[in-house]
Amino acid sequence: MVTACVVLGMALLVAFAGSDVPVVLAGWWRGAFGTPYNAVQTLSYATPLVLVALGVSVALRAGMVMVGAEGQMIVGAVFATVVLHGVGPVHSLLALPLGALAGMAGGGLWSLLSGVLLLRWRVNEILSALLADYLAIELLAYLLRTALRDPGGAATPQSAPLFEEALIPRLPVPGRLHVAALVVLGIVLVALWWHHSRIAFIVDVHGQRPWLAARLGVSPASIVLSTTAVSGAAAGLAGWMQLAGVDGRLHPGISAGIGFSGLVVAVLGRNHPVGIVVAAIAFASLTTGASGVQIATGTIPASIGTVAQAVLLLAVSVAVVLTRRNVAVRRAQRKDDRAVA
Amino acid sequence: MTVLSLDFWVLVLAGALASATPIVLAGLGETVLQRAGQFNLGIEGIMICGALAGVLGSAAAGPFAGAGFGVLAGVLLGFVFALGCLAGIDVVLVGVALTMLGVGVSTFVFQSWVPSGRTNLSVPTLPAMSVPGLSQLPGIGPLFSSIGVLTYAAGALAVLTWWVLRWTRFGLRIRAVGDSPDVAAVRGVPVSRYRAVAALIAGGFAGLAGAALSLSAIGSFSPGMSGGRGFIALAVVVVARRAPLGVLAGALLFAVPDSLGLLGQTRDTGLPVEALHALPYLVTFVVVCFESRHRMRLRQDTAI
Amino acid sequence: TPDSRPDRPGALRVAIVLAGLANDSGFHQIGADGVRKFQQDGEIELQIRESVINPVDAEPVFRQYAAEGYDLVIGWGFSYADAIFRTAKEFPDAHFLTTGGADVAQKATANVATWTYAAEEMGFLLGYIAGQSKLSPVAVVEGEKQPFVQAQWFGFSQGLRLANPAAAEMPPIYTGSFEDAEKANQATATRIREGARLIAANAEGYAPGVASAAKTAGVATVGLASTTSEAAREVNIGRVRVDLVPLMRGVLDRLKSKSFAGQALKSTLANRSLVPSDINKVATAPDVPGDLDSRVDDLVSRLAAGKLAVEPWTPGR
Amino acid sequence: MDTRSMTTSPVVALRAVSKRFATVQALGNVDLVLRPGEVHVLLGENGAGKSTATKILAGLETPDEGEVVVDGEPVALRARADSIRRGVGLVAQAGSLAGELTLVENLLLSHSSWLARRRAAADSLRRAADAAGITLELDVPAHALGVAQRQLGELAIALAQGARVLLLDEPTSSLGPHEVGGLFARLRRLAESGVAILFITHRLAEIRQVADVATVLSHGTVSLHGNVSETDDAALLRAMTGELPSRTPDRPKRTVGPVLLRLDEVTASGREHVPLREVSIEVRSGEILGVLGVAGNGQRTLADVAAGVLRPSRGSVRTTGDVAYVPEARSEGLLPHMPAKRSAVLRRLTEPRFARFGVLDDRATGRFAKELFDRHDVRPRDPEVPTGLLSGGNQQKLLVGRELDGAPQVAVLHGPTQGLDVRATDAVRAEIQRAAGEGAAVLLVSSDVDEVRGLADRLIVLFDGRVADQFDAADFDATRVGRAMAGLST
Ligand SMILES: Nc1ncnc2c1ncn2[C@@H]1O[C@H](COP(=O)(O)OP(=O)(O)OP(=O)(O)O)[C@@H](O)[C@H]1O
Ligand SMILES: Nc1ncnc2c1ncn2[C@@H]1O[C@H](COP(=O)(O)OP(=O)(O)OP(=O)(O)O)[C@@H](O)[C@H]1O
Ligand SMILES: [Mg+2]
Ligand SMILES: [Mg+2]
Repeated sequence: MVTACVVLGMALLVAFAGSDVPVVLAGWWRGAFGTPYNAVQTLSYATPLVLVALGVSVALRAGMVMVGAEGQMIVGAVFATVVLHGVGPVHSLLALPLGALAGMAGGGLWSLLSGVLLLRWRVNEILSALLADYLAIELLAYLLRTALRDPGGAATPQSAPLFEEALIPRLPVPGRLHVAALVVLGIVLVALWWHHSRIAFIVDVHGQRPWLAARLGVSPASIVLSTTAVSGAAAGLAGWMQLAGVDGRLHPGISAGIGFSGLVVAVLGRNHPVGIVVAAIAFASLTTGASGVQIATGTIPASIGTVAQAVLLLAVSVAVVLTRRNVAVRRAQRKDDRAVA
Repeated sequence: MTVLSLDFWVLVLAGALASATPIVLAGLGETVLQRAGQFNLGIEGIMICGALAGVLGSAAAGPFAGAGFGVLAGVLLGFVFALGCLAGIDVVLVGVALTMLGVGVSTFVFQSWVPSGRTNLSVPTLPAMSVPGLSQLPGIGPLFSSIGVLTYAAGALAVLTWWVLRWTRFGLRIRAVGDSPDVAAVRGVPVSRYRAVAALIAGGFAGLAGAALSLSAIGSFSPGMSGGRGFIALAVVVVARRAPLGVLAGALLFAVPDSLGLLGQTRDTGLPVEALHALPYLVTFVVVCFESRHRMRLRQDTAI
Repeated sequence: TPDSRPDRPGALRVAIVLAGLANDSGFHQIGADGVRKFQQDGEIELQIRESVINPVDAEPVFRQYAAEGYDLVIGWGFSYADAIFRTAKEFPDAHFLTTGGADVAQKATANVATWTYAAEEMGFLLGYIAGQSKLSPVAVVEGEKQPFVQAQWFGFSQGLRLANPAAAEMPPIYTGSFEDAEKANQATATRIREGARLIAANAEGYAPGVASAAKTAGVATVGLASTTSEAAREVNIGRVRVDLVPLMRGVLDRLKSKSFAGQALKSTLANRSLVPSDINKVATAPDVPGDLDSRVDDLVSRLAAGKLAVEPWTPGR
Repeated sequence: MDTRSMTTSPVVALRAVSKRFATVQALGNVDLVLRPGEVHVLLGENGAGKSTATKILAGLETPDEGEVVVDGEPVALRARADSIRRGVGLVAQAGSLAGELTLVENLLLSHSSWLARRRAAADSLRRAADAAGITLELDVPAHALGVAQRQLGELAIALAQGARVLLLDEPTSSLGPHEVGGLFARLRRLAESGVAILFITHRLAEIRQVADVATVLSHGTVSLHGNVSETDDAALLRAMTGELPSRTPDRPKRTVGPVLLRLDEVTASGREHVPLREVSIEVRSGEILGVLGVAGNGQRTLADVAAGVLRPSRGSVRTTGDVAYVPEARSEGLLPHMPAKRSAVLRRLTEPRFARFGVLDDRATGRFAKELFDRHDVRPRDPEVPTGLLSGGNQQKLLVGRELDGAPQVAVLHGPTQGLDVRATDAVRAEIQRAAGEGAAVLLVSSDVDEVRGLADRLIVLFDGRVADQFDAADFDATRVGRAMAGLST
């Protein structure tokens, strides 16, 4: 019923704007997957989302809602910029790992702010992470206006471009997918293992009944700190990837809402690595598809693109809910049949 | 006038009162919703729609009708929130979708109403009143000389919300639903209905908060005018530990340093402007840390 | 609607990508208005894409338009330059126009024209207009502290001093957001309570907040658009607008004559692409002279003749 | 008594009701008739379907087949509110107090007035409690109360609501004899005033004190129905289990070894209202220390501290070796939303057999759970059922089985037999004996005085968070214990 209502509302808005739904959907498809470039572009959008979401999901399983990925990405990118500018042009075999490590260190440290405060004084982690996000934004603005300012003199705040060797090489595909996407793929595989691992289950247990996990010899401190650090490092790594793989220099929009969307993707993918990959691609297609909608219809203003994104998000979520319900029912039926037999 | 002068602080506080108002309003609604066991990441989207509805309403029938329109727009989006949750979608997703929806719809309507080249609407704003007696006081008088009606309303609504949550069956039921839906169901509370009502209330409050933004002083709409206040309201509810009167305190805890960060730029503080902008977040952070620590000291034992 | 069928076959197809809304009365509207005129004349087929805030998001959009065979793709946002240059390399046959600071001027390539504006001059003229009102003290209320903004207010001080050496200037307040009208309102009200008689600001999203606070207190403003709000019409003396049309005229002509190559465009007072606009006679600024237009003309010609120079802003100042 | 059931017409009844959950036929063709003035006891093993029948009467579940009849009319109860409106009060087995609210506020949840008149509600609650011989703390949030106090509170609320039908699902499972006595007197009085009462218990002794009619469920069907006065325990037991349970084994001789659990001057404030104050105890290997006391005198905090779940603010706790813990609220030791096998494996999780290359081996945990379920008779034997959907007694069996399996050196057991049927109770008691026999130091906290007396070697009595008295089991003296529990001893 919700979908019906919302789709109706959406259709009304679109009709109001003078176009019709099939054209919009076709445009969305074309923008997101219609050409090899567009499809690659969607993947390239999805890459940092996957990374952030995987990190967030680790913390979510321990019972912590991580809204700090945005700030962690920023601090990760700042660390990477400082380190890379600091060492100057070196071989890419050195520059790439250095950047990645710096990003992870920055993100991890920033996330530990929330982790340590949660452990030490039980400061609500949602609150501390949200505040840390704002602090990171101001920190970035300050650095871009002062120490990290582009000496070339730009109209907007930005750092000098990274040296060539520090940039992540692109894959030989149309579109801007870089080599680090393969690293993310590797991380997905690791996450798949972790998702089913015993230690992940212990993290789940901690999320629900901390004393039971503690009795297995895994202290709350180690779980809280390690899961926050992992989620922060993932976000920081994503920050480096945006910096060295996409933007080429530090600027205020480096995190571009990815941290926030990463949380959405983690929830949409229900913490499962495969679910997260699918959800990330779906979420990325909301953005890339919007261009297609605009080109297809020509008349629809950007604001309707935003509305379309919201409606698609709701529709996808409802689809997820319905699929899960179906699966559960079918499983029960199968068991029933077995019981009868 | 230095940073230490009374006049300066009167200015800071006057600014804080005004900027705390929408945060208090949105925070109160969110408090009710969170007491019912849910939370809405979509306040931002509702607020911006409320701001636009407020302007359109005020243009049509005066500022008070505008405030009503804001509430109405909020209730409508609250309805979408309730529907989404009833359909079984995770609240995080519904909230995010609602933010997108609110931003998209309000921008679209605004662009249709005021296309390029047309002059933006200016509508009558809500009146401000002085507090009799207090406004005559020397020194701090100006602080009370002109306070917007919605600022008074925010204070009154905070008390009302507190009263409803504590002294009515409705409030107790909302709290029971949030505490444990299963248990509430056993006690005969229709859980979904109460959650839906809480979502409508939260929406209405957020819509009113939006109207407060556009109708308290400005009388015009601009698409980015909610400026992240929806998220601040969420944070304030956490700081307030979901207590309505705590929301008053939490909003001021944020708004005073916020106002100070703005006005501090007029004095020679030697601080970079970003540090001043970061002030409200920093102060909130520090206060919350101390408060949490204090709370932990009170209960000396720690569960493992 | 931002799109209409071309009146003439063979009209140029132009796409403009904005980092904000086309009706924001500010920077993005400048870009949109600059091409819309040619659309209305039937000279071009136009598509406007709004609110592409991040350069990361903009790049595929540029690319899409280039791939669709648009004759000119305009990236109208200050941080788009890198993305435009990258796209342009992939589409050597397509033509692009990018915006940026002083840095982009040197970077124009065979298929990328660049545009920037003399922020100091814009501020200078605005300051000159402000000074003509004889109002003092003057306070600046602004959004984010960014280089192009700082340059503008640096020029503003010079213009103000030139027109009214006695004018006192209060340090600017940066609210931290170009959108937040409420904070701008609060900052303006505060400045007025501290004695400011003239508020200088820009026609950005926050402008309605400035206008309403000024109107409530009966104080004049400068720098707002008259479309900002009705309140702005009642208090705003005038502003300096970028008129993109003359420059765009040249770009389109060269496109048609197939001589498009690496121009570095700059809107300046001298080339009449920075023009005084929205000049109002308002009650809050009674002393604005009736012959403001001719005084401005005079100023511009003195600048053009090199009799007067605006000191450029340097970062880190 | 006998004639009444003939003459009065039923208030509510189940007529040929069947209810099936995914794999379990919880009820099959069940008839259950509640008449005014009658206390109707519902018996059955764990998982027999008692709670399900109650929930259907209360409007919390809908029958697959058959109907609910109220005042002779078949009705469709779609929600709990429907049955509240018809005067059906419920004390649910899993507890139905909103933890954030006080008892008074919980009462007000289903009041007819939209205003929360706390004073009046508190008065009526206190009156109901006094009449039933219950003392309550009215002004603390329910989550600060122990399970026993919550049960009493729920009863008082149900009584204060003045329902004409009372459904009581194991209301006495964690209450001591004193509280039960007062309660039964009150129930009888209520019955005489015309209220129909359905009462579920596993304690056969309670039946004769209070009930008129008995229905026994076995695997979801009615296996016996009749007047209590006309049946004997053996018949009831046979109807429940199909056989007679073995007697509790006599206390075996055990060798007492070194101290494995020691609390020194421990002061701690847990979630309970009453903090623990300077408590010192020692439990040796092979020894069972029983803890008695009126519910809410620090037992829960003591158990939490001894098990290492709560860190004391002063004093020290020393344990040697593996600690088993059965917390008072069973769900705290389980993972309600996860498959039962996950809850089952929790204690052994780190053993190598449960993981391959670090991946949790779901088949191995399933096998393990199945064995555990076999050994401890957890029903259904389905390791995939979400833990929270097992019947209360089966959750308890799972928990106790998991904790006592594999020779723990220290065992802290808080109400280990609450909610268990006769057979399972015997099995658990034997299990406790066995653990102690194998050298465990057992701290047994229970409201069941007979249980503690039967199992423990030494006893302590807690009052107001302090040890009010302590003695050997051989010196057990009911008056002395009663005085200590009432805080009268010095
Ligand atoms: N109002 C109540 N009355 C009686 N028992 C209760 C009440 N509330 C909770 N309990 C019991 O206390 C135990 C813990 O309850 P609690 O609500 O803390 O669980 P929880 O940790 O929130 O579980 P979950 O994570 O599954 O929601 C459970 O065994 C439950 O049955
Ligand atoms: N919601 C449910 N989903 C699946 N199975 C359920 C559900 N509720 C109960 N069951 C199953 O139905 C059967 C009957 O459960 P019920 O709770 O009625 O037993 P009971 O007689 O109250 O047992 P106990 O004495 O242990 O409380 C059990 O096997 C239980 O696991
Ligand atoms: Mg719970
Ligand atoms: Mg039961």
